[in-house]
Amino acid sequence: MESANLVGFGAVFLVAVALAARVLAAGTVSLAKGFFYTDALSALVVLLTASVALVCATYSIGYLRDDQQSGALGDDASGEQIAQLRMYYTLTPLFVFSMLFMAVANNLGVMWAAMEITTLVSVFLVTFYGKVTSLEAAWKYAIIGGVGLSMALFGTLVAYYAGRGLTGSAALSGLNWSVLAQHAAQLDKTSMRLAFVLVLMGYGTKAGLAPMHTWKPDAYSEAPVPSAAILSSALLNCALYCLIRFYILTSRCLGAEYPGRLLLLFGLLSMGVSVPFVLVQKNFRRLLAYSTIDHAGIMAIALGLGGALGNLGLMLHMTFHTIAKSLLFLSAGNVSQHFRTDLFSKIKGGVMRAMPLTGIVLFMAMLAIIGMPPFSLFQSEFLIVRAAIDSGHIFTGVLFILFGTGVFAGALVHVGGMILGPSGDTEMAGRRPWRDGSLLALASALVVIGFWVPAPLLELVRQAARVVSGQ
Amino acid sequence: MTHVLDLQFGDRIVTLMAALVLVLQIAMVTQRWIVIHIRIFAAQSFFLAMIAATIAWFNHAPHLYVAAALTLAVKVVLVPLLFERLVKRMEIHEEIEPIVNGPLSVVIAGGLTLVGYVVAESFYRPDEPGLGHNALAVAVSLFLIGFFTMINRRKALTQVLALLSLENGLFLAAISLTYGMPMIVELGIFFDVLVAAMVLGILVYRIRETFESVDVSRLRRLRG
Amino acid sequence: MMERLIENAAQLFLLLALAPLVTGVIRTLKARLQTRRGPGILQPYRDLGKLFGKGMVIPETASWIFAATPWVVFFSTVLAGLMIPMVAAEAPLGLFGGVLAVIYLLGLSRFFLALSGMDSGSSFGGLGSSREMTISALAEPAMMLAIFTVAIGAGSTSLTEIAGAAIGQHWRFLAPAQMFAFAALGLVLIAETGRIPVDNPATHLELTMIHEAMILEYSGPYLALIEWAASIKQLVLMTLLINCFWPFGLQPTWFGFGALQGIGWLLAKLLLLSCAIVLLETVNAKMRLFRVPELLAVAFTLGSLALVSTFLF
Amino acid sequence: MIAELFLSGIIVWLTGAMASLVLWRQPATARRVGCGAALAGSLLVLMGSAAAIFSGRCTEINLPFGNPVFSWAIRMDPLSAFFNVTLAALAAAVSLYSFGYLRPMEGRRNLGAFGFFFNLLLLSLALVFSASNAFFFLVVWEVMALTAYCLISFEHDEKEARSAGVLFLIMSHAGTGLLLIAFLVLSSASGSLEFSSFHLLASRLSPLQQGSVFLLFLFGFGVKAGLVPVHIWLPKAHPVAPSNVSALMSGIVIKAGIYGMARVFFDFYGPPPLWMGTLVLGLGVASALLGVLYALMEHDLKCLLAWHSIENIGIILMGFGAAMMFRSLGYANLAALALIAALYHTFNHAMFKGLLFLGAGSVVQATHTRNMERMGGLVRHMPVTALCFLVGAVAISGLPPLNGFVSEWLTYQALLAGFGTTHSLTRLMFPIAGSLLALTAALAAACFVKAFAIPFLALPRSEEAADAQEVSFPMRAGMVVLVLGCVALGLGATWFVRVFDPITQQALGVRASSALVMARGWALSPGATHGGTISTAGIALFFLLAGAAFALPLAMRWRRRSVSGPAWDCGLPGLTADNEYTATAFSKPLRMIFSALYRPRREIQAEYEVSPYYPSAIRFESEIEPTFEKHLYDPVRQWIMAVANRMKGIQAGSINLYLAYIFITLILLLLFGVRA
Repeated sequence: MESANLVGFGAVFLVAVALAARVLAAGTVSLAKGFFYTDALSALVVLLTASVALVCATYSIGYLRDDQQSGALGDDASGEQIAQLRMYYTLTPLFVFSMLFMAVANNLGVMWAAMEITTLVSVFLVTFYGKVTSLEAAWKYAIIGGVGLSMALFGTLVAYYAGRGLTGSAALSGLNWSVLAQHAAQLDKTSMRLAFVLVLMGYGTKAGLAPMHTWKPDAYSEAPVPSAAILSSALLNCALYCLIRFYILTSRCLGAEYPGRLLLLFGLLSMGVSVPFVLVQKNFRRLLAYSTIDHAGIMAIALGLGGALGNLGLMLHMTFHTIAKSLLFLSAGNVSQHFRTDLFSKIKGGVMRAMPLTGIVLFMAMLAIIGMPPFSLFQSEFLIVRAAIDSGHIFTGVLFILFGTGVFAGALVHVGGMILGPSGDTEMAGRRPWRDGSLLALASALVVIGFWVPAPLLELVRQAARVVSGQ
Repeated sequence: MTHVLDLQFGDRIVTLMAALVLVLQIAMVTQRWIVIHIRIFAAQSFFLAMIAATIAWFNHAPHLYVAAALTLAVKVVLVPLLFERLVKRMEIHEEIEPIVNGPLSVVIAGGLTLVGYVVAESFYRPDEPGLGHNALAVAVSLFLIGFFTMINRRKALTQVLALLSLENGLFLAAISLTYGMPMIVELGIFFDVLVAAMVLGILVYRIRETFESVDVSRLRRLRG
Repeated sequence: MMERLIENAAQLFLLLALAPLVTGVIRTLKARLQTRRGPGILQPYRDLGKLFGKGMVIPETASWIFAATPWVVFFSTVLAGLMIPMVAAEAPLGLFGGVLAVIYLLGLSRFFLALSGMDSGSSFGGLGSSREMTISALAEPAMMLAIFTVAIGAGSTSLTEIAGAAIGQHWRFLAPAQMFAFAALGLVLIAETGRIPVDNPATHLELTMIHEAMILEYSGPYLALIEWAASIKQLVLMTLLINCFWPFGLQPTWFGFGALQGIGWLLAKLLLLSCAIVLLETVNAKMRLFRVPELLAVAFTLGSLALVSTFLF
Repeated sequence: MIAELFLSGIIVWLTGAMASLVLWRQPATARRVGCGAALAGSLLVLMGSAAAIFSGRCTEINLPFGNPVFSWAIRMDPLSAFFNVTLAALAAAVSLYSFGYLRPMEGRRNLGAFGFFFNLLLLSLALVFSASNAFFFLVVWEVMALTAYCLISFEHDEKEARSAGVLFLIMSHAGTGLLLIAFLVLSSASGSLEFSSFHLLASRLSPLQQGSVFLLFLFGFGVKAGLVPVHIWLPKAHPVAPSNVSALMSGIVIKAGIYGMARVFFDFYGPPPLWMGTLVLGLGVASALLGVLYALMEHDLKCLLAWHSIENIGIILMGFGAAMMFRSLGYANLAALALIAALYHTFNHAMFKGLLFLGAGSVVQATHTRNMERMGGLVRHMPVTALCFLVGAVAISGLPPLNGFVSEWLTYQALLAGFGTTHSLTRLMFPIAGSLLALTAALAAACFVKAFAIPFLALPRSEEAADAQEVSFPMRAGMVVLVLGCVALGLGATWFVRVFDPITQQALGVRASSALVMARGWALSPGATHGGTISTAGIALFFLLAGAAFALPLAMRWRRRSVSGPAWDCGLPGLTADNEYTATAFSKPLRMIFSALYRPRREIQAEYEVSPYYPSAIRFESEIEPTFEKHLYDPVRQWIMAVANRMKGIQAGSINLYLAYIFITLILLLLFGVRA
């Protein structure tokens, strides 16, 4: 199963790269009579998803083996373990597949359906360990996600209604992005207003924008680490992807003002909400979850600010955040597996001593995620704040900085306190090729990308930004 | 048999049934027995199917028959059966105490209906012929009331039911606004609803297993 | 160039010769005022001579700082002395520095004196150093304010300039600003030279002494150097005071008959100032150490009054 | 040529960092490589930037890395070059010192990592001083903070090292936030991030923007510089770092804040409104006075030095403030004088504070304690260290003829000249500031009498002090280099002021040095027509001649007549260390006089056996109140934490509640969001 997974994800990754190349060459790619439609934006999302999936697949091999030994998967005799593993290795590809499908689907309804499937699948990944808490987390995730997605569906539907004049209602193409995007200007204004609100709240729930964010800390802290990493980086991108699609429609129909203001509202709210929880957090995987909420807010703000700068910042941030956050989750996973706890109070410090590589990587990733140069997230956040101030949203910019500093302080105090210091009596960690390998790969990517973004990737990002700003 | 082709007539019928659906939804808000709750849901779904069929008949939108049939199959037969079995399996038919008491919740439901109309009002276009425009109002109200029921319930199963009734609202909106979505999308959506119902059912069952109850208000370990 | 050397030599001689005399005069006057006979005006010379003749005891615990200090103190005081106008308005070493340099050179000597006080390791030395540094630190702002007032009047910190600016106008010192500044500087002078009511140069009473406590371990030639430097410092500060505020009889140059006249004026003014000091010392008792800040606060207030009044009038 | 030297220095640092990181398994090699690279790089950068100053031109270099979205470019104008010279001069000495200082750490600490961060710190500093656009500046600025943090928390087994590091990084990041906003406001006005496009730009903004941008910059840079009231991290962070790092931190890292202010106040701003200069002058006075007053109460040698950094930053800011006021009043020459005073003091402080921290490092290494009360008598065992420390002490106390005196004298002259420049009440600021500067200097002298006498003189107060050994050769060499620096800057003042001509030319359009130098380079004058003069060289010459002519021969003669005996011990059986005056006792009078500020708390516990007249043991402890923490920072922090804790109720775990959030939001948006 392991090897099958690995090979599969490797293949998917290659396909994704090929797709990105095609898109860079051709601009847009569409297949199956326009059922599949890919522009730079979807190509970027696909690429990021595929790469995260590959790394996590590599990591999860070592991770699950460790779980097997430690008996976290139930006893081997009664075949529980093998059942668990089978479940994991079936669900994860399904999960990733539905995300990729979502990204390349042309039809907004199909996009929605794929999104729903990601939820249903990931619910089972959250219940993976079958603990009391994981069930609770799964329940909250399922219910809130379900509500959110039904709102999104409602929105999609209203959007369809808004476009009914232009296209045959029965025809499949009525919900096709490629069609709607062309006639965006003629869409029915009032319906689009309603549609955007519903969609924003719906996909915002998946993206974890406050106040729909409440399921996130629970799900992330209960899911197995690789799944949590995918959830927090790739799935976030996908949810934002859906939002962006509708944002484009709405802004072309109503002008950027209306959706922009709503997005800024939710974005600032999410950033603000995440601050106190980071400051007084006791559990480091929940802390990471709140940081993801924070970053969802940041990207929503970037989208809301719009403009060339804002959109470029958004796409760069999406890319950088995917790398840094998945690295952060994976290294944190090492820690929680080694120390058998997620609580700061249990880990007095000394991670750097007990597990040097993980400690350093975790510290790097944490610094990157809280926007410390030379790591690249600073660049995108710089762009976003610049976009805010250039477009006269001084207040937004100031709040952005303020909340950013709050998260910085909290994360630094907690995670720093966990990593540094004397290691006490915890035993040194052994060598873990699978996990260390994937960590090192991601970490080097994180460092390199801070100084040098490969030209094709940068070009892809720029084109994606252009898709959003609509030139 | 002329009036059978009369849009006016069709509109009346649709509106009437929509009203019935709404009433059932409010009834669900106050309902205290799970089994009956399920049955009400079934009935509601049945009327939805009927609405779909009517619209299909009067607007000559054949694919809505499919939608109607699917609704019948999934929401009137399959899901209720599934849930009733679940209820039997877990022998939970004891009363469920809502967070907001009955009368007040009915009042709230009424208020939400009002909101529904306020929202739908901006969509009302007398110039356009066609039926069930005020069905949108009902749809939004269904959605909101279903949502409210989810907040109001403590039992996992009833939350699921509320979620499904909320999706009924969506369905109503779909058929009345746009005479249904593109076929493939509809299929996808029905499939999703089915899967969602099953997933949630399984979750409810496992929660029952681990917590010895399905009281979600006890699921409060994860905080902060 | 040659003139410069002569000027310097002359003023150097004057400093070295005059300083003990001033001390002697003050002591005698004081004694007379207290109806004692007193040791006689020339006693300080005798003391110095005797001390230079004696051997000395170096504490075992002391380091080279102890040996270096007397020289640093002596030289920096003398250098400061060469930077002020005594007889001629032109300070012989005016080029090397103005009033700021004078203050900081005295600061240098104080710094090393305090170090040597701590060097021997006896608790008196530490006590003296601590008090000396505290008091001088508190005296500093008042002194600087007064100096600024004068310097602003002259538009320069060069003492030559200051004295030169004062020369023409004999009654300028009646201006309120000048008066306040004079009073402030006078108080500072008392604090700096360790006179009653701040310190008692005559006492070796353990708990009250300040300056004496610092040099308690010194003996023989080193003690002589320090004592001499102390009296030179006193002379320097007094001259600074009088020549900045009443430059009567300051000569344009050191040469010719005028010089004698200038010296005469200088002596007269010093005598006057000494009388004032003696009076002050006799009518006052020594203050407790923690009353001294109040005195210096008064000085500071006077200094700022001086400033404000240059601003007003 | 300039570019090549500078870049090669940068590259040497970079490779040194990487190499020592790779070699971390062989401590000795890592140490040699790390320090060697640091030294070589410093020398190269020193040459390059010195050449840049004298060329007076502006060198532009585009760095090869970076991505197309942002440009990573270097622009070295005289101001940058000056700060780079300061950096390189200090860094050379410190790296020389580190050869010896790090050796005992071999095997106990990861010297590879140390070399990595040490070189990176130097690298980022050099780039901070010469970044050509706001983005690159902020990046290297934060990298500098980050590496500094890693070096502060290098010995992260000690709790205080960790907490101090975190405090430093958080405060500096908050400061960076202010800078970010300020820079972006400028860039939105100019449409570009290039510093060259900001030239005189700030003065064209609306008064409100101008003022707020100014305040943002002032406090954003002030955090790094240790400006009161945002200084609280400094006395915590500098002492816990390894001493060679402390030397860099106090010597040059806080100067990054000064550089930023200089860049903003004299490049981005034209003649600023008067209140800005007044504010800077006032804050300078406050920093200087509070810095020295708190320094006096410290018994931890390195804390004491750290507080003095705040004091000296204050003195530098006085110069800046005066210069800004002169600018707004239209006196270019006086502005040049004040600016020269400030920058001169910047360089001086780098020299003597670096020297003092290196000295303190040697002492701490020899005695294994930072507490002065446990030292004493070190002058015998460590003569070289003692002499170096004494020179540093004299220099920082502003006593002639060393460099501290020169820059303070220039500051006095500037302040004195200020009185005549205006007729408004503000002119009283100048003499008041001057007199407070005098107070500061005098208190500093008092403080350094303590700081030298207690550790180095009299009897050792502990075993460690008693058998301390002189430090290794490289350490002594490093200190001696800085001693020479202090002396040269003191005696060569009239030569050194010429260095500032390109800077004042660039900032204020005047070349002041010709007016400042008098008497064929022997004397320095404030440039006014009959300002006073000063000749440190002359003073030094006088001391030399007099010493040679009288002191030496006479001392020889008297030595024959001198015997050595015990010091007066009041008749007690022999003088012991217990009889000595302690640091606490030394600063007691000031503690009582300024008790309104210190709020001292003292506690005396005595145990008696027979009668209350014969205590068998007495325990005395006295501490002063950290005013700013207690009244400014703690309340804010506690408030934030209280709010945060209350907000945890949001995530109370009830799914009904969570759904309610979404529901209410939805209703609100439907009612108010949708309907146009």
